[in-house]
Amino acid sequence: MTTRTSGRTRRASPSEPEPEFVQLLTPEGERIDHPDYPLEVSAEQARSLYRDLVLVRRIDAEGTALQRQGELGLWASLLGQEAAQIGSGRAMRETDFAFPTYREHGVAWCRGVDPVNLLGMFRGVNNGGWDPREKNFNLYTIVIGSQTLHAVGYAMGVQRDGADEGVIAYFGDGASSQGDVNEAFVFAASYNAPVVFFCQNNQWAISEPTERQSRVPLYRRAQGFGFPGLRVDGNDVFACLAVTRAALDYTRNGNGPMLIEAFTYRMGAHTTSDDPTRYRANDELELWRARDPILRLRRYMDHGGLADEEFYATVDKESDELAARIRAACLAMPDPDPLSMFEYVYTGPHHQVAAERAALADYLGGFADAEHAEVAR
Amino acid sequence: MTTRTSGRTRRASPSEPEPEFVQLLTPEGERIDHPDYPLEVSAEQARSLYRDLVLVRRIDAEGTALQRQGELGLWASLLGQEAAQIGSGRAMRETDFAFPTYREHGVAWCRGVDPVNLLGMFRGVNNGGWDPREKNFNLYTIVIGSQTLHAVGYAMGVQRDGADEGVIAYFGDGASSQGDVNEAFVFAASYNAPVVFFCQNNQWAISEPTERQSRVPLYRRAQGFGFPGLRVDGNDVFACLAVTRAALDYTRNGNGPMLIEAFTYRMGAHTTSDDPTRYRANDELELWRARDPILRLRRYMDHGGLADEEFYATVDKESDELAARIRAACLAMPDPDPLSMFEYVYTGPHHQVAAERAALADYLGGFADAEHAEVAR
Amino acid sequence: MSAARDDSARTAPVTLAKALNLGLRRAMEDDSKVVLMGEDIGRLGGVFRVTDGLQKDFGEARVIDTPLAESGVIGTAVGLALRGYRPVCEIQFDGFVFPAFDQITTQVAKLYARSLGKVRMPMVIRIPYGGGIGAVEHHSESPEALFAHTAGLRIVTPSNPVDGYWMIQQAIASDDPVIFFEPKRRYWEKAPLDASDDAEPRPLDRAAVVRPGTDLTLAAYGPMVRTCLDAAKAADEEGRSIEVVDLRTISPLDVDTVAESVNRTGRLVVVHEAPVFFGLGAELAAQVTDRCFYRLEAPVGRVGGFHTPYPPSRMEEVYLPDLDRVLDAVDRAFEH
Amino acid sequence: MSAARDDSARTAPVTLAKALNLGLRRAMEDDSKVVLMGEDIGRLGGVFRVTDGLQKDFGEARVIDTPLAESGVIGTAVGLALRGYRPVCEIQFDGFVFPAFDQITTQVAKLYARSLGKVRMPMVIRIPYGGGIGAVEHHSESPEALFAHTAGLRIVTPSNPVDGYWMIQQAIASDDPVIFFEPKRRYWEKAPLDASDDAEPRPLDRAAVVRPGTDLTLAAYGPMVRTCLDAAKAADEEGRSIEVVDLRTISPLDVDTVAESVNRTGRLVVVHEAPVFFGLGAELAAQVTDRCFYRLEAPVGRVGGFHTPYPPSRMEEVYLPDLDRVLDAVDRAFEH
Ligand SMILES: Cc1ncc(C[n+]2csc(CCOP(=O)(O)OP(=O)(O)O)c2C)c(N)n1
Ligand SMILES: Cc1ncc(C[n+]2csc(CCOP(=O)(O)OP(=O)(O)O)c2C)c(N)n1
Ligand SMILES: [Mg+2]
Ligand SMILES: [Mg+2]
Repeated sequence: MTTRTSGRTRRASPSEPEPEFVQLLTPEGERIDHPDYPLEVSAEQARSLYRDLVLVRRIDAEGTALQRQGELGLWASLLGQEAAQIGSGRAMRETDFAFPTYREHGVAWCRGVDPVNLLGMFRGVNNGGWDPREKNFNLYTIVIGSQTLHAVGYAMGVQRDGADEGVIAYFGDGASSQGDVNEAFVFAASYNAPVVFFCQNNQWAISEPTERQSRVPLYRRAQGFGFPGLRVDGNDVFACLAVTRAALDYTRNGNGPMLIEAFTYRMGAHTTSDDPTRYRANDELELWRARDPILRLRRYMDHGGLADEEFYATVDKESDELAARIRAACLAMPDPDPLSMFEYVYTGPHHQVAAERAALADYLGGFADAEHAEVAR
Repeated sequence: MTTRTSGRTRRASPSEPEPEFVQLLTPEGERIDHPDYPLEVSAEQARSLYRDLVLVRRIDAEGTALQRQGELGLWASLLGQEAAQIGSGRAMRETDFAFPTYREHGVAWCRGVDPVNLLGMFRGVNNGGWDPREKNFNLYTIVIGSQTLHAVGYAMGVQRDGADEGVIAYFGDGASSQGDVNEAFVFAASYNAPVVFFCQNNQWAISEPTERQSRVPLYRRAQGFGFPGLRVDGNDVFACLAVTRAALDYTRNGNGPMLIEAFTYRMGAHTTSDDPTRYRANDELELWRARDPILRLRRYMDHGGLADEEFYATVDKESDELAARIRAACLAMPDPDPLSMFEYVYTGPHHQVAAERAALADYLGGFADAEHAEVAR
Repeated sequence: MSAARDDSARTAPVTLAKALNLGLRRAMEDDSKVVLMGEDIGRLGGVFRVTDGLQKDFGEARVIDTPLAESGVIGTAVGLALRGYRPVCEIQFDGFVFPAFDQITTQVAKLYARSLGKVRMPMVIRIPYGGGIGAVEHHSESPEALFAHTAGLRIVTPSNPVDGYWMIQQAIASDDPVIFFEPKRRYWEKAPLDASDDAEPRPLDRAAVVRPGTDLTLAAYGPMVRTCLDAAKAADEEGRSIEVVDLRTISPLDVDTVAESVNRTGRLVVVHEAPVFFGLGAELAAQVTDRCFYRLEAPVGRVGGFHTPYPPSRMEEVYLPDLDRVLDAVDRAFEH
Repeated sequence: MSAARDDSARTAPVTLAKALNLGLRRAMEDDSKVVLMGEDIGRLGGVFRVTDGLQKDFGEARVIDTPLAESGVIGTAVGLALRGYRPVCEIQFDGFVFPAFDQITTQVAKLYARSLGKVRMPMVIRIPYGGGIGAVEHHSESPEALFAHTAGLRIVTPSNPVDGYWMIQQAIASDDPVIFFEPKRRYWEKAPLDASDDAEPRPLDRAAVVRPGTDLTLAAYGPMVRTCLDAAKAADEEGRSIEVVDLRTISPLDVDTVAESVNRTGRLVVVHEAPVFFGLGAELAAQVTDRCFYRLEAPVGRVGGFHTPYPPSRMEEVYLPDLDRVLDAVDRAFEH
């Protein structure tokens, strides 16, 4: 296990040597100082981060449960990645803008997106249930890597507006292989765009380990494009917070892009459709269980006596209530009117869409009439 | 101007500091030793390299002339890049395989492809006039970056065959921005494929300077993908030869891919359709004229008395003859039979293609008949 | 010796997914140059398990898990083909083929022509396609028309396990690049498979009349063949005799078989999941109308997707042609 | 005040390239959110000089030379649009749009729907297209059908300078993404342009009857409109009165205008450079046949590219529809 050091060197695993990463909180819950990433965390802040971690884990568990019960078609679990998401999410200012993949439920939470809204696409009632500009949180993007270019373009807009805003592009270790992600690096570097590339290396892209994508740590990719990259302990919420905050400042100050690789682990299946027992060993899971992001914060808080039993009870209660609310809202989610699929294809009138809509309405109306006739008979 | 040093540090330009590059022959024709790239060049080898440089420059000039005279629709000149192409081309073994862009006439020459065959696509009689497997030289590829992936796949085949063969993927500075090229880096690194990525940084992608593509020297891109990269003086045929030979050995020995950035200059227009006066200054041209790849070799040979007047006269004569042969062959190139466009769409019988071919033959036959009737009348 | 060649397996019912797996296995046994490439096709066996067990049996050099980059998959496959291999690439879902669209359209399709016949591209690109499985965005697309417009590609799609087994082997044996669309919602449907060596599969470029009829022709392919067979059966009860053509090949399109049918029935309805606008139905309607101008008693009907993005799954039942939509189009053809 | 608004320039003859340039300039003057992006569009003014002088006048922040990556161009334009900009992207040549196919098909086209109307994508993607200029491979493609199959995009193409001037401005003003195909071989053809503010351009989603006639309708767009007008003139001398419809918009397709014409003439021939197979002609033939079933005296004729890759330029004259090929199809329509 890791031991307390005052320096910056932390190995991710005791057996296989890993490159340096920034860690501020060990798996055992010990605080470490890092010269480049000083962080003051008040007791209140620690509790608040803890609360977020617990709540998003609960949101996630509810998503999985709802899928199991047939209420969602699919769920992509963030289990194990809570610290990476809450740490980075909480580092953002309200005016910063985030571009998520399909797994950033924790970031959504930090942005203030109602978790209920995340369910829409997994339930199949919509493909994105919120207004990206309302909370500065883009819609989930499923085509791997696409959103990184959108983030860079958005950041180019921020530059043109002379705005003091930052942008985060989330992506996975697998995504790092996509042309789009590398083009995003090229464009961001070329225009010195204020964008933080936040890669959650959760060790797997479905069944493929990160080594299939890269033989060197992913954070080093940035060097090749001429901007800094660093690795952070992705299961350490303090480190993720400090590093992302610094990176956002760095980009907002006109220094151009930066890459953060959050070294973390996908504790669950890729999605509820996946069966990870086909491709990975249980002991890996055990190893990472010991690095659990919530556990270590709890240990830290316990050491320091930063919260009392009542606090934990309140958080548990709150998370139960949140889960219940999500569940109820999910079950109450109405199926969309089929004719609504014609609604947002074009912004203005469109004769073909209008004609097809009318024909379908007519056709469906025929059934309604038939049913009506049936009932009347 | 550069001065003689025994070390490896050579600056590309006296005014603006450039990163180190490997140089074995200064613009003044002085030989420098490099600890990592020892190279013995006999007088005969020097003459042979000189001959190649002069001949490909002449081939190129003839291409330009033929275009001016309307015999070609387009020509992409290699002027200024002769050393990069002859150096790397001559470094290859017969069994190695090259994947060119559309500008590698010098490499084609080294591979033994008849220059006449290069003209076909520029004249518009075909889209590629040679058998790639005959000389291990792929067809020209116009879609920027595509061929780098082909090269990696070919190298994966070499690995599977357990063959002692190397592969070179040529591409430009502009191409480095394409997703495909970066995916080629990913795949090559992931599979440790025996491929040398040879980037001719000729400072321009049509009207865009290399800085638009990258803010750091391009050879550094490789580091981010976990394999070595280096910059070589692309106007130094010795350095290009030595570095490419070493890189091919390195890859053939199972060490995985390597990136070479040949720092050179596109002395002419992008193609005959381009007007570089719209976007670049003349003094840049002057600067590079002083670094001419042929001039420096000539100076070196003159210093050392490596050739007599007769040799130079012979090379001049040979290049005149070559140009004349190319010209004659170009003019003699028949227009293709229009029906041949149906020939190589599918390898086997195809009813639709057959029907369209028959219909067109019939239609064209009608004109022939009409003309015939006209004449008979 | 593969399970499929085992005599006892001759007519065992297998799913389409399994039939494809058996066909791939047999092709790999028959030709050591056949290699499989794609995301998650190795240990996992692909998200639909079509390559299940193949990496275990043929090794990592022949069943290649690739980095997550579709252009990279197809682009490196081009190089492997140039080197004499016969790559069979899997695109995980229909909606993720687009990053590879450039390599397919400008390289794979054109290299044989570009090289004046010197270079062949014996490559298969397998794409699970279509909707009906309640999936999220990009997992239910039917992009076949986007490839059919490009010459140099062959595009085929089996509708059942037996065709799946043979067609995948024929596609691999073809020296032309083949885009092989697999109707994902039919992966789990079973049929008895005679995989013996003496079975004689239909040529890859031919459609099949899968149900004879006299009054109207339904032309469909892939997932919609079953739907049309069901519709034909229902129509039968109303006294209408409907012929069903399983197109099997989209490029080339076997218009001969359809026109021959229409010359008998006088009516044609084309059914596919893909959007109607610029879809296969348009091409087939244009060609059949040209050939059967005086025989057609009604304009060619087209049933397919609307001019909207594929909708969220809770709407897909309405979006996708079903028995009722097909019968509605049949009715309209008779009203003319 | 732009040159175009200058009174003296009211009816000066300008080339299509210049008209587009003037249209872009005016759009940039009218709305500071309009930004241009693409390879070599700045100092060079684009390889066809359509953006000539605009970087000089509007600066590098609004006329953006991009790295050499088409997916990057379109992908970052999506982000700029999300931020409130109206990006106008140039793809250098038709054959180089495919690296951006994924972004266009899965993002640009779908974001409005995905966001249930919350996010608009007011983006224009300009693509010089078509052959006839003696170019090398990939510089003469006509890929419009590959975009028309995808809902969410508008696809338009001007055939002349006047339309070019107005349509580019309408495209930029549209809140839907517009793929704007520019017939490159017509860039240098001139027409008088009335660029005054009181001119009333035709709506972007409507075709135009550009030559009235009574015996047959020729429908074409972009580069083929001129060819069809020439053919109509030649036919006139043979006593055949041919109506020519300039489709102008490919998606949506203005079938009303064509059907109205065919209801008068009874015959239709569709002409495009793009391959016939799965091309626009198929869709138009299917729809017009459906609407004018009892009025059509011959099947809809289709003239276009063959099922081959675009050939080397020394063969393109034969590949491309010309006056004779069009008249041949006209003859066949009358023989029926
Ligand atoms: C372009 C594209 N190809 C394939 C897929 C299918 N797919 C969905 S998630 C995934 C793995 C992604 O791995 P990673 O980027 O590491 O993110 P993670 O799921 O681990 O968070 C794949 C291959 C996709 N969504 N998009
Ligand atoms: C995908 C693609 N986009 C655009 C083009 C048009 N184009 C041809 S060459 C060129 C510049 C290439 O620059 P570079 O890679 O530096 O090679 P160079 O021409 O300088 O040798 C461009 C943009 C193309 N051929 N392919
Ligand atoms: Mg991952
Ligand atoms: Mg260049």
